[in-house]
Amino acid sequence: MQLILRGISHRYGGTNVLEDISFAVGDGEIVCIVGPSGCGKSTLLRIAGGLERPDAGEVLVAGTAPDGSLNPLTYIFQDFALLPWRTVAGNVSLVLEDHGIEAKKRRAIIDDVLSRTNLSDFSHALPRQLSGGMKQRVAIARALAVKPAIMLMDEPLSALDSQTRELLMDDLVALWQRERFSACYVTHNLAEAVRLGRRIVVLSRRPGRIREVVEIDMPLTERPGRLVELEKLQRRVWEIMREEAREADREISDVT
Amino acid sequence: MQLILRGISHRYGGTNVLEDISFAVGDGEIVCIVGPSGCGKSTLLRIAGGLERPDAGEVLVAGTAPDGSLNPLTYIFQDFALLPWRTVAGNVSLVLEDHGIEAKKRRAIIDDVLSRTNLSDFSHALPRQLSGGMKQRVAIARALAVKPAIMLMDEPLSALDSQTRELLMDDLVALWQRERFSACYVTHNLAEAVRLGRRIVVLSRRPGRIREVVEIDMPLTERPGRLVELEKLQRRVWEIMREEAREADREISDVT
Amino acid sequence: ADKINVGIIPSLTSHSPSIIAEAKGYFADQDLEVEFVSFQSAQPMAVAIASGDVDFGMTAISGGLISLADKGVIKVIGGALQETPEIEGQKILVSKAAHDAGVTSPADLKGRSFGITTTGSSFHYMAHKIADGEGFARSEIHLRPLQKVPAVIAALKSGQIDAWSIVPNIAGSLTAGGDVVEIGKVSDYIDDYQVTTIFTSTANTQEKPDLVKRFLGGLSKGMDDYNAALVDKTMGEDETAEIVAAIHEYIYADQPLDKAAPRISTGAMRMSPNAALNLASVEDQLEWFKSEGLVPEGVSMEKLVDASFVETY
Amino acid sequence: MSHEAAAEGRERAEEDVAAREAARPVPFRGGGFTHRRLGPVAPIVFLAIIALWEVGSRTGAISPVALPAPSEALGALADLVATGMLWKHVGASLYRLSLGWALGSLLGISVGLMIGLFSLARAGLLPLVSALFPIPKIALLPLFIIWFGIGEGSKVATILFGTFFPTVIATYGGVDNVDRNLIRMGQSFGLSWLSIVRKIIIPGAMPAILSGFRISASIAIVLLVAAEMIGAETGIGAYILMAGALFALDQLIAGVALLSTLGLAIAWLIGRTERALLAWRA
Amino acid sequence: MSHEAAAEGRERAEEDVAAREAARPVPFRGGGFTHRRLGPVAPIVFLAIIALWEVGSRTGAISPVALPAPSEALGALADLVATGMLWKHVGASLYRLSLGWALGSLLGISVGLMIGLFSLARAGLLPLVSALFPIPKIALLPLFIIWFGIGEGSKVATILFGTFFPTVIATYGGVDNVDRNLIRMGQSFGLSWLSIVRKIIIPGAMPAILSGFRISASIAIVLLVAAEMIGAETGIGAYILMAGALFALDQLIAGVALLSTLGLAIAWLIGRTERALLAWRA
Ligand SMILES: Nc1ncnc2c1ncn2[C@@H]1O[C@H](COP(=O)(O)OP(=O)(O)OP(=O)(O)O)[C@@H](O)[C@H]1O
Ligand SMILES: Nc1ncnc2c1ncn2[C@@H]1O[C@H](COP(=O)(O)OP(=O)(O)OP(=O)(O)O)[C@@H](O)[C@H]1O
Ligand SMILES: [Mg+2]
Ligand SMILES: [Mg+2]
Repeated sequence: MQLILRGISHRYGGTNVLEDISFAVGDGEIVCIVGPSGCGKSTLLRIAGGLERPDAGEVLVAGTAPDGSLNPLTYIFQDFALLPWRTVAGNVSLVLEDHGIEAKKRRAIIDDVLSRTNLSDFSHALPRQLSGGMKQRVAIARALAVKPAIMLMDEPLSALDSQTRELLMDDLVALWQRERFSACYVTHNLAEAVRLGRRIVVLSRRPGRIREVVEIDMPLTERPGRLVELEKLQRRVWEIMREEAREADREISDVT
Repeated sequence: MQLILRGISHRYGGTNVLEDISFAVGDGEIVCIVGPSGCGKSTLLRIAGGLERPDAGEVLVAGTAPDGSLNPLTYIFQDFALLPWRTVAGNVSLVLEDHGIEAKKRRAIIDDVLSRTNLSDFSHALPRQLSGGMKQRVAIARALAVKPAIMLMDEPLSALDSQTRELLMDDLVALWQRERFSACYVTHNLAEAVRLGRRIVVLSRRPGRIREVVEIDMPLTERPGRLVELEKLQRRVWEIMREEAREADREISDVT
Repeated sequence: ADKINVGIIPSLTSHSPSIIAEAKGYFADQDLEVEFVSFQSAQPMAVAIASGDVDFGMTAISGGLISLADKGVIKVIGGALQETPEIEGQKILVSKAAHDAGVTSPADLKGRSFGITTTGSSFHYMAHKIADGEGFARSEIHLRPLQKVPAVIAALKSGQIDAWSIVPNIAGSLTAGGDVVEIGKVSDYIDDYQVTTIFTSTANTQEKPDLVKRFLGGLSKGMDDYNAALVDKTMGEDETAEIVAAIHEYIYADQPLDKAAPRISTGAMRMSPNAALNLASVEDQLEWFKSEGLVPEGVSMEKLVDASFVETY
Repeated sequence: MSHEAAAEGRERAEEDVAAREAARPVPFRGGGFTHRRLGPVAPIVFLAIIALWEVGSRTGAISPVALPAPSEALGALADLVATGMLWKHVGASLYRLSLGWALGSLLGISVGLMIGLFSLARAGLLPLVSALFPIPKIALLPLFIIWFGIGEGSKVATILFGTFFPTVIATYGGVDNVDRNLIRMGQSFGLSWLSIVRKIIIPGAMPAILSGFRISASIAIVLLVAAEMIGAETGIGAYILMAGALFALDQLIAGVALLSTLGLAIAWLIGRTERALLAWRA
Repeated sequence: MSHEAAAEGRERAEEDVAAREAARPVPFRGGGFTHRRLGPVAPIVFLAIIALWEVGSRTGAISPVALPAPSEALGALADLVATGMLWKHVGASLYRLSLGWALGSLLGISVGLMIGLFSLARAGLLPLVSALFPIPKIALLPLFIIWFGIGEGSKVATILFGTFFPTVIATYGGVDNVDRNLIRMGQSFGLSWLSIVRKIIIPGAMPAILSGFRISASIAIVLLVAAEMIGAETGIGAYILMAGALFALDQLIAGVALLSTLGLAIAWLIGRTERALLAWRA
């Protein structure tokens, strides 16, 4: 499935948050979004997921979701959004219950995603008994459970140690290999961005505009072997962001 | 000020979370703690800060706090813990109000820490109007406001983009240069760990034990120029964690 | 002047005499300064007298009153409303539905429901007296405690209870509406019924007998005026209107005078002259309370009544 | 630069659409569960109900014994205004109400906070509250007279007792619901116990306390009638009792309408307070 | 390996201490603001109060007109048991209570949810609730008789009305306080509206609803007396009213004690429910 954003602009009260953002996520493409804190990445993702209405512009999907996809456009929230009164398994179960899946199959799905996120031991724990990283993994498990066609991920690995992050990223890549979902991946980790992204959309400081789009024409599977090339790309993205910051600084010193 | 942990063990209900952890944070030292998700890093930090009583062991401080330190042992929470009913400035003000600082001086402190965390424009915003990274910066600003002698930081930069993280890390280093506070820094970013840590305590998987302590005898100021050496150290820590994970995997496959 | 508090119930015209006495200066003549205190029912008034917040009150003899007298805190000192043959007394009423179903005389009340305010109220007493008089068991008249007079009226009007007995002015306005039919008189079953009495705290009777006497003196004059103006109608029209206006200061005060005046003046029952007390009737009532187990066995007339202030018969 | 990029992005988007099957907009899923302020719905509802009622009364569908027409009640109200008694009644009631409610709320919040904060208070006081709350004030009227006299004391006390208990329960329920993480944060910054209570627990419990105020204020108004049973000559409750005693339904309804209006006014005030104090919620 | 490391760490720690000035333990700051379950504090409190009261009555410090001794009330209670009337009274009251409370709560939760969920319901119904809640049920007794008769109907209706309004307010207050982020999450996963309400909003509002139950249950018990004012021969309320009319204070207190016990029992039940349903809170 494809996701197309056209001329998205948005403001909260007096502040312009997004300005004329247009890009598309092709079938089975992962597009990474990077940009300074507070530039509107989460807002953009919320708009893309139909959770917020943009002031201008439109979001479209094209293509059909693969069989068995329960929620084509699925979100992983930056603040996890776990129900505090449900156990880990219950939180995953929540998103399956509306689809008339028989209990046994549902349990199988839950067991599967929990073991993939290394949470099997904690399926009966409540959110308040989990560490930060474990909460994030529950959020990921929940998203995986509905077999999304397009994933909207808001810094899904930020609270994880490098070890676990590596593991889950491998898992994500493997999953992508199998299911070829499309994804919009917000991250502030440039290494992650070049590791996963078919394209990297670099946003400018608030108001968020598209500063540049970096294309990476390298199959995901080949990337672990071609780290040096990736490193160069990462540095390029880093340079763009740096430049942006410098420009912004200039602006500020102009004003003051 | 120094912080000394001696033989800390802790369990929640049936699960052993920490086992016999002992280390010390010397005067003006930054000790980084790394370890897999859920291994007990946050728990250890809560115990170190006197917020939780360990089942065994003790936490000691030695030395005197420098002048003007309002809260010698200060915490930056992984989940930010902002009061939703106070503005950004109000959240910072909260921790100053108990110390009988006159209003003008208080405002000056608030303005200072907010500008250092790039939040001046948002001093009147409520937490719900902030992005994830901005919330984290408020939590940092709040901690800076009390001029801590020992900082207990639980993944303080995890929700920030690399750009902002770099900036705040520089700020932290500069601050440390000036004030020489001691710190216990939990992170899952090994680059951060080798950049800031005088020592890196690597914890094992749950139950968290000290797996190894890596010493880095290099002044903080020199580190940006000696990236290659740091890279090597980082790889070493990475190897330790990998080995730990492999061992754990072996254990698991032994059991199943 | 001595300050005294007098309890009144602003929905009952039977409290008029003290108001008249105050308006006409009869209390002032006795060197009394009167303050009226309103109550919604007799029970709290009795309690307030027991607690010393109020000095004098008027009420039917109820279980609560006897119970307080048994505790030695209040005493009945005189009579007020008195049924007399020549003046219309309390009526026995039935709902239209019950009347249509054949309840046309008090004898038919057997097996019917009868509204009362509370257990041990005067309505309870009258119901049993009717049963006694008609010769059927007291338990064959089904009592329905409804707490308040308006609640009984509502239940009677809507046919949810069959029968009730009440003073003539209320009975008159009910039968006028057509929902309710009169089937008899209470005086046929109770001789010389002492409907209400005047009472005060035991402390007053013992420590300030003079004050009690002066109050009764003033009140008797008010009662005489009331009888003259509204019962015997021997008073001049102007003076009567004046008295009605004075009463209206406290009774039915929330209605305009032209609406309230007829309600005040019609169906007034006689006040016992000089507040004389019918001991026989009081004793009959006390015996009935005892026989129903509503008050302790040990209550005697001496505990209930202090007969030293007024004539008794 | 950024403009170029945007233009490029847009071109690609168009291409994509043209090349493949027709694109459809992402359905908006984020709606609902928030509150828009609608226009004058409430007045319309009230007017409609009153109009229906009037029509019912006029046509005889509603028997005058069951309920008088609103116009009659209005007449009684007009009488009240004309005789100038309205202000006397309302004034007397408002005085008792505000005093009783303020004292009851103050005490209730204090005790509620104690129950919410101290295990000992919870163990000792909560059962006491549960045991005393269900005691009907009307049943105790005779005792109230003896305890508090027949002056303003017993009236204020009745309202005080009525508002005290629900406030206690709402307050401690709110305290229990405050996020424990925020309290830990306060402790970690060495905030004094009092500061934590004042700046973290009370604001956190505020939604529940205000919700409790809505309940306790209504109960206070209900209890006006019970309070004014004893020795009251003025007051809306006394007026209603009087009307009830005379079965003057028009006055009864007029008095009840006054209480309703009072209730609406207080609810409006609490609503304003909520909007002011709870603006931090979404 | 890890053992060595630990040992090493400990050594260093000892060194540090030895080398510099004396170390002192970090003060524990995380205490308080949670609830320990204490022993039998409540029974002790109750017994102490009753003992004091008994002593006060015996010594004459408390006048028998103001309050009878607990032993007398106990005597009245014993009479009730002996005559077998206790179960008749309690049974009749419990029936009215459970029916009225269950219906009132059910309706109240439904309307409260509607007000919490729909802007239109909020605009239209909330003012209506604010206007009707403060109407005193006792004042309307005569009308209740005409509307609902003098049978069980009017009794159940009185309790129903009394519990309905506080439940509405507690429920919608709870709905307002549910974290909007969780609702957005539910929407993003395409949960049906009903699922969101059932699985996110109702559990989120549950603390407030249960707190409301504590209030509404107590109010229901209070209203027993008002309900049984109308033509009731059995029931705790009727018993209390009769005792009040006869100024039989021992019976009055015995009846009130029965209501208190009922209140305690219901509070205990709600406490259990809370512990079961709200175990997810810290
Ligand atoms: N209140 C609690 N009750 C029960 N178990 C808890 C509680 N808090 C933490 N735990 C358990 O303790 C373990 C350690 O948690 P902790 O938060 O210290 O991990 P962490 O190392 O900080 O992980 P992360 O890097 O993911 O934040 C976890 O397995 C968690 O499930
Ligand atoms: N509900 C809201 N009301 C007002 N302003 C808001 C609201 N939500 C977000 N904002 C503002 O919009 C801007 C963008 O927020 P957003 O959460 O999209 O940033 P972000 O790019 O995701 O940042 P981060 O990387 O820190 O998560 C911020 O300046 C924030 O203050
Ligand atoms: Mg964000
Ligand atoms: Mg943690």
